[in-house]
Amino acid sequence: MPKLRGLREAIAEEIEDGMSVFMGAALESLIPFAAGYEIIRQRKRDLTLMTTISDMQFDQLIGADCVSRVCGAWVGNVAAGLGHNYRRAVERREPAPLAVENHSNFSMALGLKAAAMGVPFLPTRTLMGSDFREEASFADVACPFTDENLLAVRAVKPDVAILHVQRADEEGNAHVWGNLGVTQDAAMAAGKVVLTCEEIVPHEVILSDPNRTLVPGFLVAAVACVPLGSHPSPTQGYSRRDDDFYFDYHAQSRDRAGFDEWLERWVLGVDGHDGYVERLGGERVARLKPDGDHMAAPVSYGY
Amino acid sequence: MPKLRGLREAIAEEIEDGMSVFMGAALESLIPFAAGYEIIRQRKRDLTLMTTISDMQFDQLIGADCVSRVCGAWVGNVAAGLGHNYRRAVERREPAPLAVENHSNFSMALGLKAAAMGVPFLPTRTLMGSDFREEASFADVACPFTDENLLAVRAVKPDVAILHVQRADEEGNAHVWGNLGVTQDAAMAAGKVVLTCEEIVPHEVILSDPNRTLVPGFLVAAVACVPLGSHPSPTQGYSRRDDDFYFDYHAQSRDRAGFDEWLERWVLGVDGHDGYVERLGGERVARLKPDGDHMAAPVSYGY
Amino acid sequence: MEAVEASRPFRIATLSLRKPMDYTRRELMVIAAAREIRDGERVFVGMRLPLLGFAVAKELHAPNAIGIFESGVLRDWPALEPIFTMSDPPNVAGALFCCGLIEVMSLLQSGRVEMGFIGGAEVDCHGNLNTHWVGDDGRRLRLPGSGGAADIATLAGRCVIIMNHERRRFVPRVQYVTSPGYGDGAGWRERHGLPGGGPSRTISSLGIFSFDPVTREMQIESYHPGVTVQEIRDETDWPLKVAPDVTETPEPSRDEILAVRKYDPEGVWTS
Amino acid sequence: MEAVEASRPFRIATLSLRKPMDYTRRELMVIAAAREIRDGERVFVGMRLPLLGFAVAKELHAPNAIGIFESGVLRDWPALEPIFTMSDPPNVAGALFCCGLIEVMSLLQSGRVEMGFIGGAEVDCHGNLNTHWVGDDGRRLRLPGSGGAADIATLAGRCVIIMNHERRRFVPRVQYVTSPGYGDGAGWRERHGLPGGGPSRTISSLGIFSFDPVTREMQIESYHPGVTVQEIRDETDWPLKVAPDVTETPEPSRDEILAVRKYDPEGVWTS
Repeated sequence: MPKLRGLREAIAEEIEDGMSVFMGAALESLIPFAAGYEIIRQRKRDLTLMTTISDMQFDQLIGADCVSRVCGAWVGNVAAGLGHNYRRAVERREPAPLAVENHSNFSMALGLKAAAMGVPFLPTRTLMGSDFREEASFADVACPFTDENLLAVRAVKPDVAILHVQRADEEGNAHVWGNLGVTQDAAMAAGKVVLTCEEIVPHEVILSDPNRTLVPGFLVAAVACVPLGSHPSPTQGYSRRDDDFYFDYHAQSRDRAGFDEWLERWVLGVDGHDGYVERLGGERVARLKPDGDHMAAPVSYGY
Repeated sequence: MPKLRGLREAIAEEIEDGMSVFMGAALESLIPFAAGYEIIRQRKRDLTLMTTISDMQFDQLIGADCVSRVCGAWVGNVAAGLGHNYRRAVERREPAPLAVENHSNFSMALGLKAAAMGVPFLPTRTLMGSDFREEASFADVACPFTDENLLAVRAVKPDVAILHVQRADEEGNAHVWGNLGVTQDAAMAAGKVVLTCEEIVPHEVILSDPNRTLVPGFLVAAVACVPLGSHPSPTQGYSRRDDDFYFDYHAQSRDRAGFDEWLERWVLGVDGHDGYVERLGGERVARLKPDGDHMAAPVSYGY
Repeated sequence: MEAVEASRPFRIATLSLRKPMDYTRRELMVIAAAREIRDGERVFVGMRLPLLGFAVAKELHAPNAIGIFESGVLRDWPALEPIFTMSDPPNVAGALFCCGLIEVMSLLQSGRVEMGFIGGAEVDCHGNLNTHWVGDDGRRLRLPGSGGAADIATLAGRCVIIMNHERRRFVPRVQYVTSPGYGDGAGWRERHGLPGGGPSRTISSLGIFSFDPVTREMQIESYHPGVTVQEIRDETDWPLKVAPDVTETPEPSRDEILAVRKYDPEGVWTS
Repeated sequence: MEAVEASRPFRIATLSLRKPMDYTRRELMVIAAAREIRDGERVFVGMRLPLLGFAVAKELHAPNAIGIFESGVLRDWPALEPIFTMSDPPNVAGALFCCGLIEVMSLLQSGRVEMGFIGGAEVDCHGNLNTHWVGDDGRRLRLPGSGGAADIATLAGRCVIIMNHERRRFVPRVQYVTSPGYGDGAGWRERHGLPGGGPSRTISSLGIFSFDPVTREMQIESYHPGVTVQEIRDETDWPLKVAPDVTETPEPSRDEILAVRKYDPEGVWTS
């Protein structure tokens, strides 16, 4: 099967009910919203969502009843605050009960790093004295050299990591820049990677700057060209944050009926990502374009 | 004290007898040879040299009697094989006895990473069954989740890491590209960093591409502009490997007298790095320049 | 990450200018935050008010301070435009160093971050913070969680807490410890092996608070101009002590006010 | 990293073309190395002969193989010019992925590197390698050490050993285990918790060797054209067994020889 596929096919073929899916690796940018919307359209069920900071994407997937479990450091709306669907699921089991495993950003990153490195745990000094230090992901471990008591963080191995990136080639070799968070750790920890990207570029573009390759293609199962695929979150060099979208979602999702309307308008009632972009409208899309370029100083790999 | 200094001042003021010094972080490129020569000229003594792969730099420093201890994965001549001074020191205590602590590349990298992360050890599956697994840097540790037996690698914290980089600003913020090895880990593990660089660039050049910043200036105690400062090892985009220099050194250092002659010719008998480059001669220096550029594809941080 | 619910600030720009102040409470909080940043320090500046505080400090007394963001961004200059989150493109373009979360947290864990600003839905008398859940009339209210706040609280050289002062938020004991302060008091951090120094101050909308060096209990260090000690106590759900040398929070200087307005000309965050 | 002392190859280009071969032993070794690389595999190709083997495999039967270098370089195409070390600029320009040593070793440790080539000053009957020190007439001779070889030997899916065949190098038991093979035989790797599969083959200048699946002892799988089993045994310091189906190493094809010469036109490494 070729790696380069449409978003619909990529999600249909790579995401299965019951999987653990890592998203939100860059924390508050490059959130793979388009992939999340497609998961909702395809009514995937019983997913375990994993993240550092989920942005409002997890709130949407929880409200759409795709999720049975969340494992992460922060679930809400990064521009507007609380996530109403998340609250309803945890507090009132609406639309379904939701299991939650609490991490901090650092402990989640260490869990991914452990999996990426192929070890079952990594030691840390964080979270000592926090109440969620009692979660099953954490245990005591003594340093064999100094006898200090440290916290062991259990390896976190998602079945799949979904990442939005700036550019990739047809084999899934990806250049990513700007804000990175745990992008590379998530890619290396996961069983496989599904990429969405702003641009598909020739292989030679990737080879021209191998330090910019954050995800090598051999970790990638599928890559889909989805310009504006992180909307409403930003992609450095390609699109700005759409603040209004965050506040509108926050206001509309305050009750279930409002959320259902929102979902119909932006996800279920549009024809895939193209329909979503069409609904945004040309003027709004134009406003999201960066004000000009901000070029990296040239670099030569001359030999 | 300003960070931007001459190489002579930087070594005089930042390197003290008895210190532990990490060099050779990129394994076989960007070796800070010029800094090593200056350490020899200033007759620093009793150093502990740390490395992954030392290139022939350690052999030179050992022969010049600057070193009492070596901690690393590989000490030799990367182009020509064995290091004669290293052998003489270990086998015959010439010019002085030399203590050796054996690592593998991975275990040394993990030791640095532990220090960089601020933990006293990191667990690994490597080196099980190797004879140097018995070194004091290694111990058993059980995973508190899986009960698996793993190897704990003790944190490695050099007093100073000396790195050669492509470009830095006057505050020591450094762009590095190409082959990296453990460059960033060494910078973050060390008590302080001394940089030599091919070019001093304006601060704005660094800020134009923050993902290319491998070492932030606040870790750096001194930066010296030393073009060709990695000679005879290569610096991507700036200079090629000088193969002949490696083979000539290997041949000449076969006995002490030959090494002493070599040292006089290339280190003690020249007026600092400028004298060294002068002795190389314009034609040889010209041959080391890359055959043209090999430019990284453009990247915009537009917002 | 702030756990509290934010409103769209440019729509709720309700000015609260009261005589004799010619500045807002939020401006004063930003200025107080700026005063906590020392020159040359590396500081987790988080978002909103501390972010502005960082800009003010850079402009005035701490030109060499470096702002750190847990997503992997370090800046030696404020964001190029007002931003909502640390990952917004104007906070990344022109950054000093853009690495990964692990590298930033490694700097923190290895003791190279002097200070961090944190907040929460609840704070208690020992500076513990809660951003996981709170009880509300017998119902539990689920909050977003820690983000990186628990890491900063555990590991930073010192922490400065910044919060709106309301009685339901200033409680004797938080219902859940997300970001530990001094636990149950003297010696608690040491017993639990927390490397960082713990909270050095709390900046609220009513005053500034220090922690008694022996008991580690929060105490009023200064009340903002126009606020009384009694008002602060009324908005605090435990018998809040008063530092021996309690005083009024120093008025912002003209330079400080101008610096805030340079970076928040529309009053998005500070009106 | 090879631990053995290398000479300046372009000065000691002593040709050893013997009838009926129209290829050199070193060319055959490179071709044998290439045959060990399967399509799509990620392979530590180290330096010198295996590096050429990688180029030959890419050219012929393994177009999707990826070459890995412990300094942090991954390539899907051979170096742009002949090189002496993995970090040489022509091996970095045009790389697929240039990360750090930790990331490459993490791929290895997490089981994503199928194969690695390693060598040493000594190999023993169970495929253990020594690059730390050897005895030489009662004197110890200090060698450069492991580099990344011990990591590859411990962690790679399988290893292929490549060495010149000399009696002093093929010893019953290495004096120091740098890069473990099968230790003292059956079950040893499992008992010591080595995750990787261990050596699958040894390629020497005289033949190709497999490891008995039960005893894990090295045995002659094939002798190179023009070499006899007896010659191999004479150059081996233990009673080397012979695989039941021992045969002659298949002659290189014309395509294989042309591929070697495409990447080593001057015979720098293979004459």
